[in-house]
Amino acid sequence: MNIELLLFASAKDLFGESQIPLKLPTGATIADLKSALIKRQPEAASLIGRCAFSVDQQYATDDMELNPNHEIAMIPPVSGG
Amino acid sequence: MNIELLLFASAKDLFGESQIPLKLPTGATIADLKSALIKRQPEAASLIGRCAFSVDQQYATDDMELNPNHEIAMIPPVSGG
Amino acid sequence: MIEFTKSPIDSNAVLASVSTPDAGANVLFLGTTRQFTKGQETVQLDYEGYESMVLKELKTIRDTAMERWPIQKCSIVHRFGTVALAEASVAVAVSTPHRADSFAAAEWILETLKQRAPIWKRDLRPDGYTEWVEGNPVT
Amino acid sequence: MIEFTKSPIDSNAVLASVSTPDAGANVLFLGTTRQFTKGQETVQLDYEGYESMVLKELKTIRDTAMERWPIQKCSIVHRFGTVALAEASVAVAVSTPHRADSFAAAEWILETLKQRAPIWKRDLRPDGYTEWVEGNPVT
Repeated sequence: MNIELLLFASAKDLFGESQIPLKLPTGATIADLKSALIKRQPEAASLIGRCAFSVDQQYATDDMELNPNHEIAMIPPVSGG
Repeated sequence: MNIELLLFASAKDLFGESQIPLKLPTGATIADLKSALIKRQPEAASLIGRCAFSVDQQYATDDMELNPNHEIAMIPPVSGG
Repeated sequence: MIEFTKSPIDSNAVLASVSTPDAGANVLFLGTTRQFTKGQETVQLDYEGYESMVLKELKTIRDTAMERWPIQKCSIVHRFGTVALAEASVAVAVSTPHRADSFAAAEWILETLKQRAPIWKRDLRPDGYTEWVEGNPVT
Repeated sequence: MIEFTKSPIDSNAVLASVSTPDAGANVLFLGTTRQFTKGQETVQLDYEGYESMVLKELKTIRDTAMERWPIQKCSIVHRFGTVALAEASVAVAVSTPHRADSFAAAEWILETLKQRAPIWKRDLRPDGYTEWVEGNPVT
């Protein structure tokens, strides 16, 4: 399946885009998404390790299964307030 | 010596005045003032027991000696805020 | 800003009085007239105070707070006279470099003011009955 | 009132939005841009956020706070874009029947927002250098 990953702040700077397409096997989870990201951009491994991920604007755990209709985002350490 | 005692809120209501004159011996303390007040108005004894007293706009202890130039006030339990 | 005033409290002015580029945290507390207390209705509150001593006490409370916390600026305003429902009787504002201090200092100031400022309130009930609110003896 | 906005925060409107005769205590917290942090000067802050998720998270934070404390009304407003020195980046207002709850709830909301809202800031220094502030990993 094809998904679009939304990127913000330092993640957007690192990947150079605010949104990147990723091809994942059907039934892939957030954990699989992380592995695919690190494979694509090995220098992002450290940042990815400190990021959370959201599915449909809610924080998601590593074992959450993804589908192509989900809105998926990578959330670097937050600094609001 | 003659002093004027300032009264507020429930103390003012009880004595019916916002200021009352009192005649006290030279060297009298806040404790002596309280005794004189209770003698003058026995039904005020309970309220006087719950009141603080101030001398020149500062809370004063029972052993503080008074003089006629002091501004002396009786401070019922406070309810600001 | 330390005031004991008959006029309605301008909360915006109180907040502005503590604004500074040195602070990252600003807390404003407003104590307002609540309609119901334990089922008993209040129509309005009337405040009386020993004005010259209120001003001295509020300054002492501010100075003590500024010794205990790294406060940039601090304002305390209390009303006297009639305060209608939902109107503010007291405003406390503090600005500090960091968040936790601003909350702790503002809460301490409020608590200390309620224990020590020579101010009294009377509540008016719907049937016209009015009485002094039982307060805190100053120790 | 839950907002994520590019406009300057109208603190008066935020405070007014929680006013009610049912409350005796009203706390407004403003987080403002501080000029110096550990000796390092800041000229301005730039905020970016994941807008749709920010709004969801702020609503969740408000709902959770309203379950934990007896809050009458609660508003949370955060800015994005450029925030100048001494301007507010965030405003939190709560009204409660009693004082202690208003301070505790407002502080908890701020703390939780800083841990969970998908918002990021970058500070601009006098030499033109700018970088993302190291934030809190969401767990």
